[in-house]
Amino acid sequence: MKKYTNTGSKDTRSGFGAGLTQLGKTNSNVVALCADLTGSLKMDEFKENHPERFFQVGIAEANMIGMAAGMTIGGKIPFTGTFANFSTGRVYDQIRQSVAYSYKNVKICASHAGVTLGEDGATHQILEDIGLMKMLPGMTVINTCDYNQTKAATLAIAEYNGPVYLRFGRPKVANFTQEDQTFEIGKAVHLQEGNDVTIVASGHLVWEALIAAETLNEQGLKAEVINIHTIKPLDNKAILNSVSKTRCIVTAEEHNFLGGLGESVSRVLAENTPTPQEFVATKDTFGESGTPAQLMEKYGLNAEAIVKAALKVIARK
Amino acid sequence: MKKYTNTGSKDTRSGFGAGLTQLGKTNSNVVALCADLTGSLKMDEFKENHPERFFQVGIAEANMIGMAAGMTIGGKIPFTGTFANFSTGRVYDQIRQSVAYSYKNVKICASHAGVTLGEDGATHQILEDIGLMKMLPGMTVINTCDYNQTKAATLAIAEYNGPVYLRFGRPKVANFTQEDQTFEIGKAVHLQEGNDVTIVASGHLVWEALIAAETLNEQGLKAEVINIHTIKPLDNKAILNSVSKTRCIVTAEEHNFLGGLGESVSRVLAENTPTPQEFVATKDTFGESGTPAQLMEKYGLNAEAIVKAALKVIARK
Amino acid sequence: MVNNCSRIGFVSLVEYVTFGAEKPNIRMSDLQNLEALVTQVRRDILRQVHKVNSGHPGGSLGCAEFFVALYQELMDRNEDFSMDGKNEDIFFLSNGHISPVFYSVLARSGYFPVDELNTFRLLNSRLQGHPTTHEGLPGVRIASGSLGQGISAAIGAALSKKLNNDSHLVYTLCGDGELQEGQNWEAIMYAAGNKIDNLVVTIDLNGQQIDGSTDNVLPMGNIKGKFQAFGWDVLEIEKGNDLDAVITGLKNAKSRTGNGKPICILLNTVMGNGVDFMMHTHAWHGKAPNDEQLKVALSQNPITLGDY
Amino acid sequence: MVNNCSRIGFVSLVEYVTFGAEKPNIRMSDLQNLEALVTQVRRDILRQVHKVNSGHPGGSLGCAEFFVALYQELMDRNEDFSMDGKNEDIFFLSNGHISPVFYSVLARSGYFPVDELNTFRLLNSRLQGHPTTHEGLPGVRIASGSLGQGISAAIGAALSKKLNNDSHLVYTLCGDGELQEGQNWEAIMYAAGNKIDNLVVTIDLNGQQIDGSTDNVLPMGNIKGKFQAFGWDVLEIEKGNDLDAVITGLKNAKSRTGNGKPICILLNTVMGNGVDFMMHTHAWHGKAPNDEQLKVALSQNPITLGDY
Ligand SMILES: Cc1ncc(C[n+]2csc(CCOP(=O)(O)OP(=O)(O)O)c2C)c(N)n1
Ligand SMILES: Cc1ncc(C[n+]2csc(CCOP(=O)(O)OP(=O)(O)O)c2C)c(N)n1
Ligand SMILES: [Mg+2]
Ligand SMILES: [Mg+2]
Repeated sequence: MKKYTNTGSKDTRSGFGAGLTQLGKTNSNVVALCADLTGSLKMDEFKENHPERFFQVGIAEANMIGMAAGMTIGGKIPFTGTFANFSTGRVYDQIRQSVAYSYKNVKICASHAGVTLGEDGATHQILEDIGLMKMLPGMTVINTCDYNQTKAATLAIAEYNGPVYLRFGRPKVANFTQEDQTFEIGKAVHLQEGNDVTIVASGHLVWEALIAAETLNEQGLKAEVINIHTIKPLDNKAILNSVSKTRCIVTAEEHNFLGGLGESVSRVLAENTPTPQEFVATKDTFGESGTPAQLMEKYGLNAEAIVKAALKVIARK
Repeated sequence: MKKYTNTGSKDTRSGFGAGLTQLGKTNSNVVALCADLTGSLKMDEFKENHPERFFQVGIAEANMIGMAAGMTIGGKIPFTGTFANFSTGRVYDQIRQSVAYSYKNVKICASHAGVTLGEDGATHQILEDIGLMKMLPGMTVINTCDYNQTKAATLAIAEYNGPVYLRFGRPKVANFTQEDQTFEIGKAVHLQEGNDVTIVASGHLVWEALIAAETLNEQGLKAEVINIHTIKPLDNKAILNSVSKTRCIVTAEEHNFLGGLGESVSRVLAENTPTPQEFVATKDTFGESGTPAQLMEKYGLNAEAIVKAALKVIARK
Repeated sequence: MVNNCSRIGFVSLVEYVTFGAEKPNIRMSDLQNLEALVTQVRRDILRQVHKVNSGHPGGSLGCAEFFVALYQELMDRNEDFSMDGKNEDIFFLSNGHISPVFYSVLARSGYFPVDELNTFRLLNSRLQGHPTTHEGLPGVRIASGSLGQGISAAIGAALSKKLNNDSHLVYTLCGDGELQEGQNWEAIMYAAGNKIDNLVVTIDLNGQQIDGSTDNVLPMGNIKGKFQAFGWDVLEIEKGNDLDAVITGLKNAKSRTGNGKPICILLNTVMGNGVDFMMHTHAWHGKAPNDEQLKVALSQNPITLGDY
Repeated sequence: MVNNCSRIGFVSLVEYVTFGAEKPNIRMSDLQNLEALVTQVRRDILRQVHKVNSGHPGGSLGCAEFFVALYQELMDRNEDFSMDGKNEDIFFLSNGHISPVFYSVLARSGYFPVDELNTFRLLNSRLQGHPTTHEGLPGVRIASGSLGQGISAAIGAALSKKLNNDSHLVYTLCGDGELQEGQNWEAIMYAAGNKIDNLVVTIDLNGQQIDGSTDNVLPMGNIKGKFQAFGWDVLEIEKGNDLDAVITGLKNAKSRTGNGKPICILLNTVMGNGVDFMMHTHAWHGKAPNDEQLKVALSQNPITLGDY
C-alpha cells in the first residue's frame, strides 16, 4: 500500500485563496468577484494585491453571476466566490443562461459545501450542488480533496476556457497530496491499487477513503482508491477499468446520494457493466448544526462508513 | 397486449387547468399564484371563478415561491404556476429553504417542461427540473403523461400534505388514460406486461413507450411498460419486480440523462440488482427552437428511440 | 388571547426564571422590567454564541430592544402558543443569522424552556444556527438563513390573514445588507402594488454587513427614498436601542396599518450594542467572544433576570 | 472603426439589399432612409413571426425605432464584426423575446445575411427563439430569454471596458414588466453604488406584459422615481416611436455618460406600434398574425427597402 502523510491540516478554501493570489500575479486577465464573504472565501489577499481587479458585489449573488458573465466579454476571466449554496441553488437560472448556455469563461468558486460547513446549519449546507452543476451542459464540475489539490485546481481552471464549478470546503482537513502537483481536469487520480473493491471518492471523503482502505487492508482486503476530483466530465474509463478488476464499487461524497457523483457512477455502470454499488453520501436529508466531525459521523460520511459500505458491497459480488 | 386509445389529443397543462378549476369549487383553502403566465398555465378559469383566491405576482418568481410558503401559514394550499424553468432553476434556493426545508404545503406546478416547449428555444426548455426537485429532501416529484392523468394528479396533490412539484407540458399529446382515475402518488402504473424488457417512462414519453411496445411486439418481443408518474418517492418495488423478470431496462424521460429519472433508476438497480440499462433522454445538451415533434425526433425522445434502446439493452443481457 | 389591553400581570423575577415553558406567554409589566429583560437578552446572546464559539452576536445585540418591544409590548399572541398562524400577530425573521436574540426572546416569552438556550447550535438541537421549523421549535414560522426571503413569506401570511378575515398583523425584520438581495425588491414592489397594509417590515439599519460597512461593501444610498419610491409608508426610529423609542415607534407603525400601504420602519441600531468593544463595527457580525471577552461583555450588562 | 463621425456613405437601396453580409457595417445616411428602414424592420418582424406562427411581435414593433437609432446612429461598432467586445460600443438585449426586431436590425446592419431571417425559430437555425451565442450568430453577446439578467451582464461588460481602458459604451434594453424581476434591482443598486457611468439602460415603457397592462398585473408605480431613488441619472423619451426623438434622446443619454452615474432612458413606446390592430394591447405580446392579418399589417407598412 502507498503511504500518504498529512503534512498539516488545512482548509481547502485556503488552497483556493492561495491559488487565486498566485493567479493575480501571473494572469492579469483574472478578476475576482465576491458577494460579501471575502474573508470566508480567502479572497482578501487577491483583493489587497489587486483592488482594481476585485469586485465586491454585496449580497446579490444573481447580479454577481451576470456581471461575471458580462466581464468575459472583453477578455476577463472572472472567479466568483461565495458559499456553495449561494453559488449554485441561489443562482441556477443565471448560471444556466448567462454562463453555461452562453458558454462564458466564468469560474464559479464555492466554499462551505456540504455538512462540514458546520454550525450554521441546513440552510447553508448544500448537499445538492454537484447535482445542480453536473446537469448543465458544458459545465465542468470539480470537487477537490485537500489544500494542495484545491490550489492546483484553481490554477488549472484559469488555463481552461469554459465555465467551471469548483467546490471546496470550510474545515481543516488532512493535506496529503503533492505540493506542486499539476491538476488535470477530468483525469481521475489512483491513490491505491486493489482488486477487492473500488472506492471512488471526492472532496473531503478522499482522505476518509484512504483511512478506510487501510482498515480494509488490515482485514486482508485490497481497496482500489480513486480520487475523482472531476465529477464532470467524469473519467468513465478509470471507473470502468477499476471495476473490471474489482467487480464492485463504493462511491463516497459529501452530497445527497440523489443526483450527485454516486448516481453518475451508477449510470455509467448501468450503461456499460452493471456492478454492485454502495453509496456513502447523505441519504436525502437536510443537514443540521453541529461540528464538522459530529456531522460527518452522524450522516455517515467518514472512513467507518466507507469500510462498512465496502464490506457490504464485496459481499454482494 | 392491452390496447390504449387516444381519445383526442390534449395538452397536459389543460389537465392541470381543469383540475385547478375543480379544486376551486371543492376546496376553499386552495389558492393559486401565477407569475404573468396565466393563460399559458390554463389558470384563467380559476382566476375568473375565484378572483379573491387568485394572486397575480408579476414577473417575480422568487417572491411567488416565498409568498406561497407564507400563505400556508393560516391554512391555505397554494398552487404556484409558471414555466418549468422559472418554477425550479430560477427559484431553487427559495424552494429549498422556504418550502422544502420548512416543509410547507406548497404545490409547485410547472408547465412547458422539456424540449416540447418548442420554438422559444433552450432558455425556456429546462431539461434538469426533475433532477433539481428530486434532490430536495421531502419533495414529491410528479411528471404526468396525459390530460386525464394530469387532472387527476392535480386533484390528488391537494389532498396530500407536503411540498409537491408537478411537471407537465405544452403540446397536445395523446390522451389515453382513464377519465376519472384516482391518482396514487408514488405508485407506478403498469401499462403492459412483458418478460423481455422493462420500459419505465414518464411524462410525454409514456405514450411513446406504448407505441414502442407495439413495435417490439411485432418483432416478437414483450415489453413491460411502466408509467412512472412519480419520480420521487420512486416506486422501487415496481421497478425491481419488473427487472427481476426482464433483466434489462430502458428509462425514458424528457430530461437530461444526467440527474433525472434514469439515474434514479440506475441507483436503485446498483443498490439492489445491477441490471443493463439504456437511457432515452437528452444527452447533456441544451435544446433549441423547433416544433415539438421535430425536437422529440432530433433529441431522440420518441417511440423509435425507445425501440432502439430496447433492442440494444436486450442484446446486453 | 394575550394582548396589550389584557396582559398577564407582573411576573416576579423568580417566577419568571422558574416557570420556563410552563408559564403561558410571559409579559413583563413595566418599562423597568423590560429594560432588565433587554440586558438579560444581551447576556443570553453572548452566552449562547460563546458556548459554541459560533453564531452572530453583532446584529443580535443591536436588535435586543426591538425584539423585547415586539414580543412584550406589540404583538397580540395566542396564549397557548398554537402555531397555526390564525388570530394572532405573527413575526418572521428574515435575517436568520441573528437567531440568538430571537431564541432568547422566544424563550423568555415562554415559547420553550429558557434552559434550552444551552443547546444553541449543538447537534440534535431545536435551536439550529438559523431558525427553522424543521426541528419543531415553537415560535418559528419558517426557516431563514439564506437571506432575502422573509418579506415574501410575510406577504403570503398577510394575504392569508386577509382571506381568513383575521385582522391581526404580520411583522418582519430584515438586515440592511440583506436589502441588497433582489427578491426583497420584488416583494417590496408587490406589497405596495397590492396594498398589503397589514404588514410591518422593519429594517435593522446598523450600517454593517460581513465585509464591512454597507457604505464600503455596496453603498445603498437613501433607503428611505427607495421604500418611498416603491410606494411604502416609511417611518424612522432614530434611537433603535432606546427601548422607549422603539416601543413608541412600533406603536406608531401599528397605528398606520390598514391604510392601503405596507409599513416600513427604518430602525437605526448600533451593531454589537451594549458591549463596548463590539459596537460600531462589522468585526463581531459572526464572531463569538472568548472567555475573557465574555467576562468583560457580561460585566457591561450586569442587570439580570437570572441566567439560564 | 465605423462611428458617427466617419460613417460609411450612402448605401443605395439596391446595394443595401443585395450586399447582405458581404457589406461591412451598413449605415443609412439620412433620416428619410432610416424611416424607411424602420418600416422595413416592422415588415421583417411581421414576416418572421408569421412564417413560424410564433414569436413576439408586440414588443418588437414598439422598439423598431430604438434599434434603428441605436445601430444606425448611436453605436460605434467594429467594421469587421469582430465579437471580442473590445474598442466598440456593445449592446445587450435583456428582454430576449423581442428577438425579431433585434435580428432584423442586426441583419440589416450587415451582421449576417438578411436572407437568414427566413430561418427564424426553425430547427437548426442560428436565429433561435431567444437570442443566443450558442449557435454563433454574429451580433449577439450573451443568451437572453429568461428575463432579468441583461443589466447584470451589461455592468460586467462595462467594468471590462474600464479595465481595458476602452472608453466605449454599453447599452442595454429591458422590458418594463421585466423590471419586476429582483435581479434588476440588485444590478441597479450595484451600478449606482459603483458609479458605472459607461452604461445606458433603456426601459421599453410600453405599459404591457403578458397577462395585461403592467398596471393590471403588478402596478409598478413611478418607475422614474425608483431609478432616481436608486441613484441613476434618468431621462425620458416621450415619443419612443418617433425616430427623431429617439435619436435625440439617445444622443442626450450618451452625452451624459462619464459623469459618475449610470444612465437610464425611459422610452415610452406603443406595443405593436405601426399595426393598428396590434397597438395598445398585450394581446400581441407573443402571438403571430395569420395570413389575412399579415396582409393587412404589411399594407400598413408599405415602404420597404426590399423584403428578404
Ligand atoms: C443569500 C445569502 N447570501 C449570503 C449570505 C451570507 N451572509 C450571512 S449574514 C450576511 C450579512 C448580512 O448583512 P445584514 O443584513 O446587514 O446583517 P447584519 O450583519 O447587520 O447582522 C451575509 C452576507 C446569506 N446568509 N444568504
Ligand atoms: C424569468 C422569466 N419569467 C417569465 C418569463 C415569461 N415571459 C416572457 S416575456 C414576459 C413579459 C415581459 O413583459 P415586458 O418586459 O413588459 O415585455 P413586453 O411584453 O412589453 O414585450 C414574460 C412574463 C420569462 N421569459 N422569464
Ligand atoms: Mg446590517
Ligand atoms: Mg412591456
